[in-house]
Formats: sequence, C-alpha cells, structure tokens
Amino acid sequence: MDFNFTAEQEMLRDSVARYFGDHYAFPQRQAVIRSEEGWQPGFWRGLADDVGILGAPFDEAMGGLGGGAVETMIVMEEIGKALVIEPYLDTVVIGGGLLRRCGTPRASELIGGIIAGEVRLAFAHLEPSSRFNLAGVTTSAVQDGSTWRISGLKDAVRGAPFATHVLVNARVRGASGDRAGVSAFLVATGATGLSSREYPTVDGSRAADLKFEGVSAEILGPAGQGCDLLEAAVDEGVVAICAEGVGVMRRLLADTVEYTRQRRQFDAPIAANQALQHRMVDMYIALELAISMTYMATLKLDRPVLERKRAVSAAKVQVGKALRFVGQAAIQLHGGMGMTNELAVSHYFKRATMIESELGSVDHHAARIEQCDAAA
Amino acid sequence: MDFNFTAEQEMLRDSVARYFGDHYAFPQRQAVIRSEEGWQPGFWRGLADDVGILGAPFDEAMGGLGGGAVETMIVMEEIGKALVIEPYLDTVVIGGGLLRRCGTPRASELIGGIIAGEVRLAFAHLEPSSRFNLAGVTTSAVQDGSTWRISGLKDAVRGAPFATHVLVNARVRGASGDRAGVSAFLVATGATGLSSREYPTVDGSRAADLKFEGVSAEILGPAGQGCDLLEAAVDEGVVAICAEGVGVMRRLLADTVEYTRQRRQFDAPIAANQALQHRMVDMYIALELAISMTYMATLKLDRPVLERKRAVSAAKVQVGKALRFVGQAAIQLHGGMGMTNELAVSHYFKRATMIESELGSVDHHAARIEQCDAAA
Amino acid sequence: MQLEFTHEERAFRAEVRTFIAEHYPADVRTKQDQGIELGKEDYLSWHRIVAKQGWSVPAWPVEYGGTGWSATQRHIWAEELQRADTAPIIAFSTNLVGPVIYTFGTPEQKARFLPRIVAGDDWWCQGYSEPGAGSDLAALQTRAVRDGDHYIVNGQKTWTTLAQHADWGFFLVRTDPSARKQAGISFLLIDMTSPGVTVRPIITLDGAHEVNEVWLENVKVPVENRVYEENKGWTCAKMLLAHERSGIALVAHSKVALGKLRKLAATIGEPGCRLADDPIFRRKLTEIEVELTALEYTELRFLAAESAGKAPGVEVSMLKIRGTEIYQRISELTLEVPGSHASLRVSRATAHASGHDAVAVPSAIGVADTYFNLRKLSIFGGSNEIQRNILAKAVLGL
Amino acid sequence: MQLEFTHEERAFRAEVRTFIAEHYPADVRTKQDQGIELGKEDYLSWHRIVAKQGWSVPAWPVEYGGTGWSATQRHIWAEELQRADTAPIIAFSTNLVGPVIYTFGTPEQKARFLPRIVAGDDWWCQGYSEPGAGSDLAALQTRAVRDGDHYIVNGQKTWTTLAQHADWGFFLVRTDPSARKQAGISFLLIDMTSPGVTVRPIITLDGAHEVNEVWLENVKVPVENRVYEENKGWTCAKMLLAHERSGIALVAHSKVALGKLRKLAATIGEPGCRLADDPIFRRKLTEIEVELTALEYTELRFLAAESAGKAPGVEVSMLKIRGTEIYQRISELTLEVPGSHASLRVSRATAHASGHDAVAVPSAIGVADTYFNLRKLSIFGGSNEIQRNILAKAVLGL
Repeated sequence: MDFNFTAEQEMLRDSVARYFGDHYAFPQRQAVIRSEEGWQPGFWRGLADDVGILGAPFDEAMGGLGGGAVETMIVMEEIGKALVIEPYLDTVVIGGGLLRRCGTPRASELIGGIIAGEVRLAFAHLEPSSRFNLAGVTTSAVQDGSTWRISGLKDAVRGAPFATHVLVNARVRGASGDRAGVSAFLVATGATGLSSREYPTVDGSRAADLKFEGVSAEILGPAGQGCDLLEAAVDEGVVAICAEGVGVMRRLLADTVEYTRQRRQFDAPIAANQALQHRMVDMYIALELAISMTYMATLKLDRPVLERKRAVSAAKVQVGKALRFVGQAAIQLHGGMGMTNELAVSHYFKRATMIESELGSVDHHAARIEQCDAAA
Repeated sequence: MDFNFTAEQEMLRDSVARYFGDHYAFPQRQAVIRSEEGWQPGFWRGLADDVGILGAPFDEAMGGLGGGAVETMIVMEEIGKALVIEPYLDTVVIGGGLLRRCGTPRASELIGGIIAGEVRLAFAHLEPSSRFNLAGVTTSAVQDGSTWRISGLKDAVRGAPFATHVLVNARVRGASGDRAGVSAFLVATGATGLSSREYPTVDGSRAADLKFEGVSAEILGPAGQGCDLLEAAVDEGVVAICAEGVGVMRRLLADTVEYTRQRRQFDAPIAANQALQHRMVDMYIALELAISMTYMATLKLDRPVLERKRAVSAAKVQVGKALRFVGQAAIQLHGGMGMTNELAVSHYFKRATMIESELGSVDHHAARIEQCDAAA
Repeated sequence: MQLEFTHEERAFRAEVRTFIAEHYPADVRTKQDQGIELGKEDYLSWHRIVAKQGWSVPAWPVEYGGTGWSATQRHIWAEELQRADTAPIIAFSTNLVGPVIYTFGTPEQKARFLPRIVAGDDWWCQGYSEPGAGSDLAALQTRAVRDGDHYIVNGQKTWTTLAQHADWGFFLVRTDPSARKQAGISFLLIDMTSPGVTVRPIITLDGAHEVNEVWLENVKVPVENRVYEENKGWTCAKMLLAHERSGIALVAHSKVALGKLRKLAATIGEPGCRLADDPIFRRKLTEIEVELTALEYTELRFLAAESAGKAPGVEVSMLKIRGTEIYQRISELTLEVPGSHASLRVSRATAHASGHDAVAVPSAIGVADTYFNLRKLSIFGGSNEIQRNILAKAVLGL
Repeated sequence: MQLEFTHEERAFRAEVRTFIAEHYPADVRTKQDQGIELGKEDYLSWHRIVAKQGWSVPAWPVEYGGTGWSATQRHIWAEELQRADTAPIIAFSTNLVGPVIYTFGTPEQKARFLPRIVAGDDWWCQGYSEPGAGSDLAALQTRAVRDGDHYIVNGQKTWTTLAQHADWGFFLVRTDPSARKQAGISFLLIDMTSPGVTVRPIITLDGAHEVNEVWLENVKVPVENRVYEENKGWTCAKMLLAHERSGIALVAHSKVALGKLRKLAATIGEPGCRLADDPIFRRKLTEIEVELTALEYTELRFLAAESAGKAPGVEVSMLKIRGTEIYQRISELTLEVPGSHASLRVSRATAHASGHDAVAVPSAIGVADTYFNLRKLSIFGGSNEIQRNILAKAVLGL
C-alpha cells in the first residue's frame, strides 16, 4: 500500500503547475473567456510542446509519456486549481481512453494527432432526454458503403467550439435505452450536414448543440457493441473530473481560510468566530475525504468491471457532495465578496457546481452503486 | 386565524402542570419506574378526580369536559414535560377516540369508565412483521354466537401491564395487508386464553407481548370495516404524541441552555462557545417549527380524510426529525453528564428517541404523504 | 384556536388577488417570462398602479398614506405579491426610508419626501454597508464634515441595491470621528444626481447587475437633508432593523418555486421514468414541502401573536434563517432537474439573445442563474450567522 | 501509488486472523452473542492469550515487549481485532500508562510495572477527568501534598472507565496549587486497593456500568510511585495525546455493524417488501457505506504517510470525528430497523434474563442500548467540538 507519488510524478505536477502559473493566471483566463475565441490555441500548443502532457497517459510506443491514471489525476487536479477550460478531459482522457482501447492503426494515428496538439475532441454523448444514460441514444448511424451516416441531435457538447473532431455515441440498431446497438463514431467538425449552435456555459467554457443530418462518420470498434467501451472511457473521465474537483476545492478552501483571516469585523478577523472555524474544519475534512476517494478510484480503474464501477461511482458521490458543501461554504464565508464576479472564488464555485453533475450526479452514481450490488 | 389559547385552556394547562409538579417530580418518577408496579394507580385516580382530565376530550353529555383536540394537545404536552408513563395516550386519546366514534351504548359505558379512571386501555396493534401497517394483521377474530374469539400474537403492547382492557385490531377475513376485513375488538385483560409476557421498555414504561388463544372479545363497529375507524383514532394519537414530543423537547432545550450557562470550562461558561450557541439556536428553531406543525395538525384533525392524513403525517415527519436533532444535541452539549442515568436529560432523550418511531417513523409518514399525493 | 382566516380576510385576499391579476402590466410580465432584466420604468409602472389604488405603503400611518390594514392583511398582501411574482415595490423607499422620515423627520422633510415615495416618483437606495464594515455596520468610515449650511461627504458605500436607478439615497455617515462606534453617526438624505456621486456596478456571480458601489467625493449635502439630530443617526438606523418584515420568510416565493419544480420534474425523462417518479427525488420534494409547511405555520403563529398585540421580536431572525435556507434548497433541487446537461445551464439572457430556448432542454435554462443568485439570501440583510448570534443572545439569554 | 497491501502484509493479516479465530475464548464469545456484560476475567483471559503470543503491546519498543511491527502491521492487527469483535485489550494499560512508564519511568518503575502490563496481570484505569474539569483537563483540582516519602492525595475523578476492575490507576494530581494551570501537576501511580480509594459506579443512559467516579480521601501514595519530576506531570499527559491511535477511526467496527445492519434489513418485513428493498432505506445504506469507504482510504493514506516516516499529526482528530460520526450513524440506521416496535427495544440484559429473545422481534433487541451507548463516542476522548477546535488551530492555522 503506497499513496506516495514517484519523483517523476512530482516533477510532472511541478512542471504543469509552473506552466499554468506562467500562462493561465486568473486575470488572463478571465480575459480569454470573454474573448471572441473563448480559448487559447497557443496555450494548447504549449501543452503539447512545452509540458508534453497531451501524451501523458499514452504508451511511449505511440509517442506518449507512458503514464497512467495517476498521471491523469495529477494533471486534472492542476487543471482544477487553475480553472483551465481547454478540452483536456474530452480530448486526452475520454477521447484518448476510447481510442487507446480501439487499438486500430487509425486510432493510433488519431492519438498521434492528440499528442501533437492537432486533434482536439469534443464528446457528444447527451441528447435532450438522455439524462445520465449513455445508452439513452436515439441518434442513428446507418452504414453507407465504407462510411457511416449519422443523424440526430446532440446537445450540451462541451468544448465543441474548440474541437477538430466530435466523438458521438449513436445507435446502429435497437431502441433508446438498449445497451446493445450503440457505437462510438468520429466526425470531423467541418463535415457536411453538421450544424452547430454555440454558446457560453455558466462556468466560462463554450458548448454547442449539434445537429447531424446524414453526416459522414468513422466507426470506432465493432458495430453496435460500443457501450462497454464507452463506459470504460467515461469512467476514466469521471475519476479525472473528481481530480479536477479536488483541485477546485483546494483553492476554495485556501481562499476561504485566507479571506477570513484578512477580513476584520467587530475588531477581529472573522476567522476568530468559532462557528466559522468549525465550518472551515468541515470543509477541510470534506476535501481530505474527497482526495482519498479520488486516489482510491484512480487506482481501481483497472479492476474487474463491477469493482471498477463501484469504486468510480463511490468517488463521484463523495466528491459531488463535497463540491456542494465546500462551494456553498466558501461563498457564504466570503460574505458579499463571494457574490461578486470579481473574486476568483465565485468562479471556482461555479465550476464546482458544474462538476457536481457532469458525467453523473450524486444520485445517479449512488443508484449505479446499487445496481452493482444487485448484479453482484 | 388564531393560535391563542382560551382562558379555559390556559387554566387546564395550569392545573395539569400544577398537578404533575406536585405528584410527578423527577425523583418520584424514577422511584416508581423502578418499583414492582411500575406505575401509580393513585396518580391515575387523581387524574380522574382531582384534575378531571381523563374526560378532557369527551362530550359533556358523556360526563366529559367537552374539549377537543386542542385540550388533548395541552395535556399531552404536559405529559411530555413531566415524562408521565401512565397510559393517557392509549386510554383517552386512541381508545377514547375509537369508542367515541362507535356511538353504541356499550361504547358510552366504557367512556364513562375511562372518565372515572376505572377503565384503562392498552392498544395491541403490532405484530412481529406488521411494521407500521395497521392492516398488517394476521391475528384472527371468529364469531362465536354473541361473542368473538381472538387468536394470534400481538407484541410490544405498551402499557398492557397497567390496563384493564386491551384494544386489538384483528382480522375477520382476508389476508395480512388487506384493508378490508379488519376490525377493532375489546378484550378484558383477565380473559381466559390470554397470556402475557411483561417487560420494561427502555424509556421507563412497561409493555407486554400478548398471546391470544380463542379469547372472548367484543367487536367495536361493523365487522371487517374497522380500518378507517382505527386510522382516524390513530391519527389523533399521532398528533397527541407530537404534542408529547414538543413537551419533551421544551425540557431538552431548557435543560441544555441552563446546563451550558452553569458549566464552566477554560474559565468561561461553555455557553460562551459560538459553535454551541448556534447549535442551541438550531435546537430552538427545530422546536418552534415542531410546535407550529403540531398546532396545524391538531387543528386539521377534522378535515376530509386525505387532508387530515397529509397534515398528521407532515407533523410527525417534522416532529420526528426535531426529536432526533434536539435529543442528540442535548446529550452532546451536556457532555459526559448527558451520558449518565442520573440527570433527567438522558431520560428525556430516551423518550424522545422512542416517540420518533412510535405510531410511525419519519420515513413511514413521508411515504404516507406521497401516497396521499398519488391518491389526490 | 382556529386555522382559517376570517371570512373578511378571505374576501380581502380575493380582492387583492383580483387587483393584481387585473392590473399587473402585461409588458412587465412578458419580460419576466422571457427572462429579460427589468428596467427602472418596469418597477415604477407597477408602483404607480399600486399607488393609485392607495396600497403602496400599507404599513404607514394612515395620515401619510397608509391603509390601516391589520397585520394579517399586510401579510396577505405581501404573500399575494410573492405568489403573483410581481416586480417588487422598492422596499428601500417604502419600508425603510419612509418610516424613518415620518418618525424622525421635520414637517418640511415629511411634506417634501413622503408623497413622492407613496406615489413612486422617487426611487431610494440605501447607503449603509461599506467595504470595510459589512455586518459590522457601526464600523463605517464615510465622513461628513460640516461646512456652513452643508455637509461635505467623502467615502465609499457598497452592496447598494439597484442604486443605478436611484433618485435619492439615505446614508449613514460619520459626523463625529472621535465618538465611539454607534455614536457620532448621522442620517443623511442625498440627491443621487449631486456632483461627486458615482455609482459603479458590481456584477454578481450569476452575471446580474443588482448591486453597486457608491463613491462619494466632496458631495455637498444641505444640512436640511439630515434626518434627526446630528450624531444620533444610529437611532434611525436601529429603528429600521425592527420594522415591517411581512414576507421575510419568503413562503409564497418558495411555494411558487416548488410548484414550478414539481411541474419540471414531471416533464423530464422518458414517460414512465420521469424524475418525479424517482423515489429518491420525490422524497426530497416531500421533505422540503414539509419544511416549508412548518415555516408557513410558524410565520402565521407569529402573525397571530402580533395581531394579538405582541410586538414582533427577534423571532423574525428565525423566519429569515429558515426562509432563506428553504428557498435556497428549492433552487438546489431545481438545479438537479437538467441532469447531465450541466453546460446547458446557459443564462436566461444568453438563451433569449440566441433564440436558444427553442432547442435547448427548457428545464436547463436559467436554473444555474437562480441557484447562484440566491446564495445571496443567506449573506445579505444580516448573514444567517449574524441572525444566529442575535437569536442566541435574545432568545436563549446567552 | 498502489492500493494493495504487500504480499507480506497480506500474509500477516491471514496469520493474525487465524490466530484470533483459533484462540479467542469460546465462552467469552458466547457471552457476547447473548448480550451478557463481560467481567474482568473475560477481558483478561483474552489478554493473557495474546500476551502468550507476544502481541499484547505491539507498539512498544521491543526491549519492553513490543513486536517491532510496522505501522501497517499494527493497523492490520487493530483492524482484525475490531473485525472479530473481540473483547478489547485494555488500552489504558497498554497504550497509555505503559508508554509513559517506559518513556519517563525510573528503572525500578519499568521493572515493576511493565512486565505485569504486558502479561495482563495488572488492570489500569485513568484518573484524569474531574467533575469540574472535563475537556479542560488542566483545570483539575485533586491535590497531592508531600508528607515525607509519601503524597497525601485528596480529590475526585470521574468518567473513569472500568475502574471497578482496576488494580492500579494513573492519576494527574495538583502538587503546586500556586502554579498556573498546566504547571504544578504531577503524574502518580496509585494502587486502587489503597485505603481511601472509593470507586462508585456511574450508570450510563443505556443502563450499563462502564464508567465510575473515583474518590480519593487521604490516600497515601509513596513518592516512588510518581513518574517523572514533581510538577512536570503535564509532560507525561501531553505525550499520551499523540500516542498510538491505530483503529481510532473505528473502520472495522463500522464495517461489522454495517454488515449486521444489511443482514437485518434483508430479513425485516414480508418477503418482497423487505426493508432492504425500500429505496429510501437502501439509499441511506449506500450513502453511509460510501462515507465509510472514504474514511477507510483516508486512514490508509495517513498510515502510508506514517510508514513513509511522517509522524502522525492532528489529522487523527479528523479520523476521530468522522469515525465516531459514521459509527453513530450506523447505530441510528439500525434503530430504524425494528420499525414501530419501539417499546420492544428492550435491553439485551432484559431480553436474556426473561428468555424474551425467543418471542420478540430479534431485530429490536439491544439496538436502543447500542444507539444510546454510542452517543458517548462524540463526547469522550476529547469531544468532537474540541477536536474541531484542535483542527482549526493546527491545520488551518487559525
């Protein structure tokens, strides 16, 4: 049993932290999210060229760093600390996870593109009534010679405006809700028949609703058998987003402690109030427990399916609850200042709130644990 | 809209409080519950003769005081404050409520006996697997000429060792869970074929498991149609026990405030700790909300069935949660002293804990509200 | 004891409900439905309609324009306004500065200001909080120095609600810097168009512009605009804290929000597995509804006590704590409705501007805005921590 | 990073698990199963078996009888003891007074007391708390006055766990009344059979006799039974606070209790509508299990840090807070199992004495006892409020 990082992992964390510190300071981030583009292509290039983390979880044979889930966790935690909006999760973690599992030459080629910073992915898995169900898919895929044609509506596609390609889960047969009949497909963002309505999200990123009208697509993996594959990749995404949440909470707690020590009222720092102290202790405890669960789930990603699902969902339950509590407490303890758009804390709170439900809410993952219990 | 008590009601409260103060001081109660008898026949007689509250909710025509649900609430709150273990709830509120609704000469005769202090009832409604379901009845009743014969097992019959008669819900036809086929019956405690195993309850009262083997019984109301009747009487009991809970919580809060002001640590009363102050404020709020809900449900007991059930169950949910929170906080804030059997607070806590689930837990009553919603 | 309102009170409720339904401006309603931020004229048009009816300042003495309603009637009126989700009558004018002026003002001040408040001609904002003060109000540092028949005022106020619309502001300023905290404070009425007054928006985390900073640089204020004695302004400030609190528990607001939530939950998901059918979510709705009922009857209980002549006391702190907690909780539950459409939680403004509401999951629009915005409830108006301190002292004698 | 224990550690776990299974006294197990209170001999018979194996004081230096185990091995041992629900090895002897004696004691004290602790020949109790002190330990008032080669001790201690069985007690007493709080305290070892020592039971709310008052009236204590210097007893007391905390998170206890609860819930109710099938109750079980998992991995994380050479710090306060909260919560949920059979929540003792367990709903027996008894967890050993104060200072730098 060992929860320590290797020297290489510590170096990875340091170099990522340093790069974010140099290129992603809060005022700069705020300027970018208000800009026309909404993201920084140069920053992304730096991730590939300067810190090399776009290849973190890929085999060295593919040109990657040969890291694994722990390296992803390290990067995602720093992403959380810096409130990075660029699409690392969708491109490297979920998209990369899916492609890694395909093992085809085309997949390797795409991974090469990811590592080089040239391929950026968005994950179009939601439909207006899918809620959290990856098999809640009505978007159809029909074979057409050597290609496939996708038709349907995918909404809330995070990062779509920054992407070169979109990963789509679509149905080759069956009805919405059937696990069988779903596959993952790859679509180029400029493809004919693909229309996009873009908009900013409340936490500073951009998303789009995508309409597919017979859009040409490549299939990833055997037709109609993609659900297990998708779930495995998404589970890696869930754990990664837990790590991002941990990063966000570290800042929420640190900022709150700092603020309550500085801010004076009734001739004393407001941190002198025992009720506030105990609230911050409970924030600290929530954070520590969330860290432990993120470690645990990270290290269980390669376990047998039921064990993996249970671990991943347990982590998301714990982290989701912690995000709610820590986020609300941070705003409350900042008083009026927490309500302003000016301080970083309100932006961490907004991101925390979004992570709570991204890739499955607390209730969804609690129910998933119960399904695992019933299946065991 | 008026939440004020009439002058008569204030007088009732004062006289009950005075009588309990004179005859039910805490040390005396503790001596009684440790005694062989476990209750005070003389005290009960005084309730009939000196304060007259055994007739509180009955019509003056029957010899009662002509009061209603508000009078019951007043008495029950004082019962809670004094931790009275004598069977007012089962005899006057639930039993009386059932008999009042029967309207037969025999019922009037029994009510007369209750008012005079000569009839004391225990309510044998539970069976080992009934949980909170009044229709979860397997105990059978078979007509035998002009009488009925009861057979089966009723357990956890509160106050049975003090009772002259037992009210039993038994089944004349159908299967456990069917609402149809259940009736209420009256059995004399000395009846042939009735055996009893008595034991103390954790909150200082006595109970018994009763075994019926062809015991002769009187039927109350039309055969097999007793469920609505029972439910109406039990709903009065639920609200009454909410009022008892309010009385218990008033003492839990008052004792805690008092204790934390007296008790010094680190050169100050422990009440100087803001974290403790806020906990006590939350206790106060929980108590005030519980009071409001008890008033509301008391005043809605005569509303149409669905509205009555919703109101009663909402009150039990609110009061049940408050009892848990206020009880635990009271013990915690008393520190080690709260853990001893010596201080009254631990006994109030134990009674609070029992009331939480008596006549239906928080979850049971929340589910009952949802059933009302679905039926509306 | 009885639960029902009297026949007269029920008739009164019907009357005010009908009045609101018939007179509320249709264009303001449309803007609200579309999620468009209301402008000054939207608020004032409704104020003027209410004023014409004679109901804009119900709690005031009749001689100044009050209605002479009972506490119960005022409660019913406040509740019906919340129920109908009307643009609020600006409380800083009617509930705060008005009572100070009719209680402590000179005859000239009364004649000059009160009729315009009643009619909705002037919009007032409150200059209390300062960047360095917050809940510790008396730590304020804005200075007013006497210079002949004027004060020269310098300082900064913050969290000034809707100051961008205000014609006038009432300000607490320090006139005696050597006095201890509460002493040495005066209560000034300041024309917001005076030279030296600058209003700067504070954008809150939901992107809205509700609050402002107000900078005062050598602002000349005639001495006749001081209410009550110099250095005795705290007396005016204190009086406000105990004033009209009808509706502070937000019960009707919460009921409206809970009703909307129930409707949303019944439409989300495939038929047969609606969110409203999920036992876990349904139980959360049941629990919050029970909590809300408990709060409602507690407010009524206090109201009955008030009607019976008992002055409203610090129990209002309890209504504020639970009312804000419950309203916030409902916004939390509403946030759960859109499920994983997290990033679809676009703001109402964005949705409207882009025509986005036509395609997006409608349940997702604006729910995050509301959730974020309502975090203020437990902070502003005396944070819930401060309210608990007050209760600890007053109710428990601690 | 890796989650698994090493091969050697897993082998060690198997070894201790087998040892416990094979050697735990059958008669003690039977008593526990029947809910009969354990007597002194029950505890000691198990202690002696463990001592014979050489494992009774694992954390001690090897020269005094320690095992030389790693922190992980000690954790595994503590966890297996909890998992098997054994009668506890009396921690006051092995974890508290023992380390004080081998750290601060004279060679004579070590030789006299340590071997008897290791072997289980002496039972020790702790005389720290006083009626007027509690969490404010240093406010203690028990006086010890030097009289030649003795101290004469007068005072009262309370909450003395299992003092009714104790042969010896370690006491904090005030030897210099003029010194400020922590100064002027000495650490005395007192023979509990000394004239003037009276042990009076305190019955706790669950009816159990676990704690006591200890009265000291002119008790003569030889000066040679003082550990460390006069007036420097606080040094010894402080050292204890940071000592061996294996198992403080009660993870294995909670796992056992949760397992029992799941089994109970699967048997209550008619087939097809078991309590375990109720989605609301099932969700409560899921949530507490997730909380417990989080606590477990947090403990392991701290353990890994300790194994890597980091001294255990105030993080143990966090393990104590969450560990007790979770264990208490499981007892709350267990209390829900018997449903309305509230008054059937007879005590284990009553049930056993009356043969009641044969007819009653078995799920009801003893659950209230346990719930009541476990309220102590958040009070004793430094209340959870005190633990939060400690964390606020140490971790947050507040």
